Amino acid sequence: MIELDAFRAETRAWLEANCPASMRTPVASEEDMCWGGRDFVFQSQDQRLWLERMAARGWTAPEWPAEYGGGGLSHDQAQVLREEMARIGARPPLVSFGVWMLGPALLKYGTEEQKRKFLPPIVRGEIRWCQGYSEPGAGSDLASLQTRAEDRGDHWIVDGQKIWTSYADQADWIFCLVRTDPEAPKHLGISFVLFDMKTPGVSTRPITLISGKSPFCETFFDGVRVEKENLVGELNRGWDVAKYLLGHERAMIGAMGQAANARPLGELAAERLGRDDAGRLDQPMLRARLAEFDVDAFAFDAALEETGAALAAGRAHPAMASVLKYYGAELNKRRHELLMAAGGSDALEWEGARSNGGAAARDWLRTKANSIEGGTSEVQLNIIAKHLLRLPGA
Amino acid sequence: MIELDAFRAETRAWLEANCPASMRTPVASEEDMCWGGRDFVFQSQDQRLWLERMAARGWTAPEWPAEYGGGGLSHDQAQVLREEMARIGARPPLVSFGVWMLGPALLKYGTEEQKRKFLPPIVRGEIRWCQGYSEPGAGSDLASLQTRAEDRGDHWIVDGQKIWTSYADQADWIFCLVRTDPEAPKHLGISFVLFDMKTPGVSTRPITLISGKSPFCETFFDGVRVEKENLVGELNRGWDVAKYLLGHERAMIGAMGQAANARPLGELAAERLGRDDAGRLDQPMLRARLAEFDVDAFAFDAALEETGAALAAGRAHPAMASVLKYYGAELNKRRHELLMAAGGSDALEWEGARSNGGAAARDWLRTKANSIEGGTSEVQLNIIAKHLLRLPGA
Amino acid sequence: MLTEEQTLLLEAAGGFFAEQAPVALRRRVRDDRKSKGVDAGLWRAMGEMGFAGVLVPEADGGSGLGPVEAGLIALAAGRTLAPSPFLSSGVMAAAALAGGGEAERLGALAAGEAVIGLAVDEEGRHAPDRLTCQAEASGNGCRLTGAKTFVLDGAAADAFVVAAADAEGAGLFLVEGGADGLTRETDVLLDGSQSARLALEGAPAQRLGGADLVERFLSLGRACAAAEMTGLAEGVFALTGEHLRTRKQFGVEIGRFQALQHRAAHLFCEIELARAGTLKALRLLEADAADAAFAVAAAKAKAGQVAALAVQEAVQMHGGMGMTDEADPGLYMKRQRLLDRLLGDADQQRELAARALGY
Amino acid sequence: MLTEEQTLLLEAAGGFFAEQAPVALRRRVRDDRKSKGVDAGLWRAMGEMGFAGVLVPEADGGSGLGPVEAGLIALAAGRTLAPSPFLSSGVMAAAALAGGGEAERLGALAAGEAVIGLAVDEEGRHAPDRLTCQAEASGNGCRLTGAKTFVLDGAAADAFVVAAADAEGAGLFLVEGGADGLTRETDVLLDGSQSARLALEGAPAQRLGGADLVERFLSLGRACAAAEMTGLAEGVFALTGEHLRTRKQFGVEIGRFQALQHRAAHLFCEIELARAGTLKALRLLEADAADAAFAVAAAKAKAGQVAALAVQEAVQMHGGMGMTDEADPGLYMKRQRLLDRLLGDADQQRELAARALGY
Repeated sequence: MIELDAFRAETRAWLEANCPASMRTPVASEEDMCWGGRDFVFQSQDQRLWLERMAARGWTAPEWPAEYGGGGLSHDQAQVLREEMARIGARPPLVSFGVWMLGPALLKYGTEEQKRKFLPPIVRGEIRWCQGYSEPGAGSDLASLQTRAEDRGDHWIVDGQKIWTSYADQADWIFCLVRTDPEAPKHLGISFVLFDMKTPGVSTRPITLISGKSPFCETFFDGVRVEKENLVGELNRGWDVAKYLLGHERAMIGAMGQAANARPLGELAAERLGRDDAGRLDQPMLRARLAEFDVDAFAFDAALEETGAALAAGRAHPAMASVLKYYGAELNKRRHELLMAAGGSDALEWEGARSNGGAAARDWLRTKANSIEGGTSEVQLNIIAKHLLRLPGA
Repeated sequence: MIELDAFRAETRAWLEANCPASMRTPVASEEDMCWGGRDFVFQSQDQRLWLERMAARGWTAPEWPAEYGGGGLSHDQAQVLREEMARIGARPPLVSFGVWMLGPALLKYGTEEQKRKFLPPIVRGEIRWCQGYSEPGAGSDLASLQTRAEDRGDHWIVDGQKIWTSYADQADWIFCLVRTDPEAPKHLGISFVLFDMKTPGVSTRPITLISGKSPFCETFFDGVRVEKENLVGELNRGWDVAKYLLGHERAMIGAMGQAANARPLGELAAERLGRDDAGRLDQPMLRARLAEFDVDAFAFDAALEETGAALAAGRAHPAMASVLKYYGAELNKRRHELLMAAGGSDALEWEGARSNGGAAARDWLRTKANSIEGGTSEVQLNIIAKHLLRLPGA
Repeated sequence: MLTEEQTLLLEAAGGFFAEQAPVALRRRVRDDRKSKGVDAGLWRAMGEMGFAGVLVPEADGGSGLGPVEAGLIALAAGRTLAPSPFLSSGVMAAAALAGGGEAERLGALAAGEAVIGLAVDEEGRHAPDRLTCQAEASGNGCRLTGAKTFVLDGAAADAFVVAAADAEGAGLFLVEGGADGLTRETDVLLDGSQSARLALEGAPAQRLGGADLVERFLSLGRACAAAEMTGLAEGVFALTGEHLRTRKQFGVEIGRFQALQHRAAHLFCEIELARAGTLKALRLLEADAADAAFAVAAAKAKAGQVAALAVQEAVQMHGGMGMTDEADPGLYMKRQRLLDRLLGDADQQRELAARALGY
Repeated sequence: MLTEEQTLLLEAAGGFFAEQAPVALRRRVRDDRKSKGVDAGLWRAMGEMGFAGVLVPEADGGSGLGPVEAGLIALAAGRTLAPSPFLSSGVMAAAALAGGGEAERLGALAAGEAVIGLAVDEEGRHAPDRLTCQAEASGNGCRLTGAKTFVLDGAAADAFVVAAADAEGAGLFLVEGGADGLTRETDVLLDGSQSARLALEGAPAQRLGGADLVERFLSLGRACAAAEMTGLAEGVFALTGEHLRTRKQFGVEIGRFQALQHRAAHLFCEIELARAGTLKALRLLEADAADAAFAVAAAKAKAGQVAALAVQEAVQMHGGMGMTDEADPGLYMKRQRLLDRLLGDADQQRELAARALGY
């Protein structure tokens, strides 16, 4: 504990000295996020500086080994770092699928050479990654995927199509599931490969969502050359890598259920809709729904702390990630339903400065994907029924 | 309309003259109900008189043909009778599975002889019936029933066991599903037969419920002789009769969702738990749940009127009975959850005069069977998915 | 149950909207900002069918029908998200103007030529018992001062029905779109409709009626909004059912999964209840029954809750496709949100219901 | 996460109750009216294990542990519906007496020999901020006048902790079971426990503390009731899971039906949340944190809602058997109802939570 206190003091001092003031304000929109990558345009000098300073310490990936550019921190130290960053309201220096998803998969399944090649640029935010899993017509049924990799000796030729590839149009590289053995039964014969999005034959097309935004793309592969050295894990066992990685994605999406430092919904609602003489929110029925939500959000935050820590420490069943993903997604949807209710009719606006471009409505609509992306809520419930409840035939 | 008005005037006058004052008070407990039957002990002379007078007009079964002892009323006239009875708070003269369930099945599937033999005593409340459907281990899966009827020429010998036979220990006769062809696939080979509960080989054992009451029995058949003239419908097609009859049972249980002339829950709650300065129920969260309930109860009552009338007129899909059964059962459970909440800690009492023998708690527990008896809620949803939504494989 | 005439009307309206106003029309109106959020051609066609003037007396060129018929048209319109000013103009303005003396405008309404905006809310809130907009007598008419938000169909409107308080309490007033002292700013809303914010500074207005009229006008609007949401729920549920019956995953139609079957079956029941409750409220309104206020609040609360469930299940059961702009469930979701909010959302309706029941 | 010591305690308590107090014991106590609703042998055995005195200082013969440990014992007891006076006596009376000066009685509590009833509610309501029971100073002690209902473990109690108002506001008082001016009537409750109604007419009492103590006492009781409900949900869910895995219908285990799988999986998640929320509330209580009041209210609301769902699903999924007295789900359902009501039901806890959050 004494060591941890010392680490906290050092960290606090370092953050105070190195986190620019403009990086201590809340992230107001997606534009405020630093995604990194070859073509990334920094919003400000401070944004660039903050990334560089944090990356130099490996604190964009605090728990990764220092030899691969990570921070080499223990779980407890990383927790201290998070707490100290939260204390001063520091923005994340980097938002990265490389850090959240690919990195953990490489650390577990990658070769030494792959780790040395791919991890440090992720830590420094130099290469932006996207994920090629879903295919049109397959939805939750990943095992039926049809993107085909044909063996050409030292490389494959990949043909096919992916969908829901987040930010594929802005990503530098992709981690991608391809079918390397068309004869094998569904879950087998799939491999996990990496390739550059600038490879000839790769093209993308954004998908407009009901929120009016396009974070997702369709991605097309037409005779794309993929080197065999970029296979992660065993040939035809890409399913294992994918499953491991999905667990990480789930925990991340589940965490959306948690409203870090957010203002209580009841306060927001009371501000807009008024209070009665007793100081209570003036809409009793909305107030009751808010209280139900706050009770659930409290319990979910507690579960996230408890189970999140146990998952990270390998002391919880991996399927517990599905519990957090399922509940977190549903809770975040409820949060935005309530925000829309609390917002009155102004929240119905779709454009214009007054409503910040219809931000409330668009954010609300965006959350509807939470229970679909990263494995639908139905898939999570199936996993829970099978692996945690051991129900027959689940 | 003019005829109907005349009928209303006559009915009102007759009821005024013939319904004893003590039969115009609410039914406070099961003891106040008149079940009829060979061994029935009338609670009062008024109770007997009220049954006899109504039965004489056939108004215990208002819409049955007069030739079988019924009232011979049209649907609209029967509705007027119900309204006029409700107007003066008249108790039902007879509570009868014969009227609700067996009668309609006999009217549709019975022979002329069977109708003449069985219907008039039902109308007069002379014979009390019970229903032998479920078997231990079969639950919702009626088609797997195993009570066996062995062919002996002019009669069968029945062996087996039934469960959930309501009031079997007080019933005179039973309508019962038995397997007449053990070789046939599940739904086939079942027949619908009637026999006297005093036949040698019939015995019953009450089942105590979680409410502490025993309206149900296990019923045992050990070499029971059943005359073949008491087969209803075709041999081995008892399933059709049973399904038809279940529809009637469902509509009846569904109607429990409707609180005829009941005091608003909010008023009851406010009486016990108090009001705030604005006159609102002093527990805002309970108030919100009550309002949700009242909204649903309003819509359900409307659906019951609308769909109930259409079902009776044969202008609705028979599976609509499952909609009413499902929703009505769930709604009635909610009603009693709320009654328990409104009742404060007094509602936890289990004995004693103060709590009328723990009536609130026992009634609450009793309602938990609503979504199990007469086909579980899950079975109703399966039926809706299959017959009304035409979903594949449902 | 519906009368034979009502059944025929519902069928006619259903056929009309399916043909003349499929969901694609709302999409077009949404994407064409110059439409001002309504399709003028559709509105005129509704005039020709007698739908626009369903509540307008026959003497003024309308159909002279009642709340139930208005509700049936709203229900049919809801199924395909028809982009007409029916609720604002055909239902509520017609009710507000029913007091008489506006024969010409009623005729234009019935012809589907006039659009009248609905100015009730203030500061983003529906609180008609706490109006800050004030009316003062002035010559033959009066003058209004105050501000209004979320004025339904406010971009396309030629005139406005404005709720304001005068010495006698709440009242309804007619203000011309080009009146002096009236400033209008328009907002594009999430469903592609366009509302207005009005600033009134002594704008000339004509008084249409007092508290009784306000009450009737709000009840009729709420009941017809409930009907439109019921239709909307039916429409989006039909899409979902079709999707469940045809879309395959894991090698089988997803409608084979029992968990989805039970959710769909439950939703079916809920829609049955919403429809029955809405029809009952419309009938009680027509009969001017004592419990109509409770019934209308309950019906709108129920329809709002059920339609919300219907659109949420539609997007979820459509999976990723349900999240795309090119698929229809999202349009239903957006319109549902607006209709629920209109004239008080489900939470507010439940509050009204509880008060009506005396607790 | 639990510390190693806490994990061991939970395991020990789990093993103890599974062996010494299976559900059959509650059934026996229920059916034996002379038990007065508690099993004296179990309570003494809990004394020997150090459970009865978990909160009693070591100097007074207890284990000297804190809220988390008390909650873990309540949780384990909830799993099998153990019929002990742990909540009333081991948790709340121990907290009330913690002020000191009652070494002998604390020793008897820790030994599982004393039973102390919990007299907070009046007129069937939990409204501790509106106490009508009055305390007046009298000599060294004081005298209480008023009436109490739903006095937990009131039939078996040797003494009572009574909440009453004096000049300083709310306070806690100790009244001996045989005190002059005290009349006790007992009620058999639905879960087989036996409560009392007390009439106090100047009954002599000893003041234990004021508003601060009342607050701590209520919070601790609520948090441990939440823990017992969490354990109850776990216990009945285990029965349900076993039933789903083994019971066959339509030729297959009913746990194969996806609709039931999803409901069971959802319930599993809810129980995880209830447990995490309860543990967090207990920890915040232990740390005397500022947000402990909110956390305790939220935890009890959540545990109440989740346990209610767990017992309802248990009865429903057990089908007809679940409705019989000989099956266990019904016993869980009855006990759940009592625990939810105790010290304010989920509705009241949500109200407290909303107020704590300032809206």
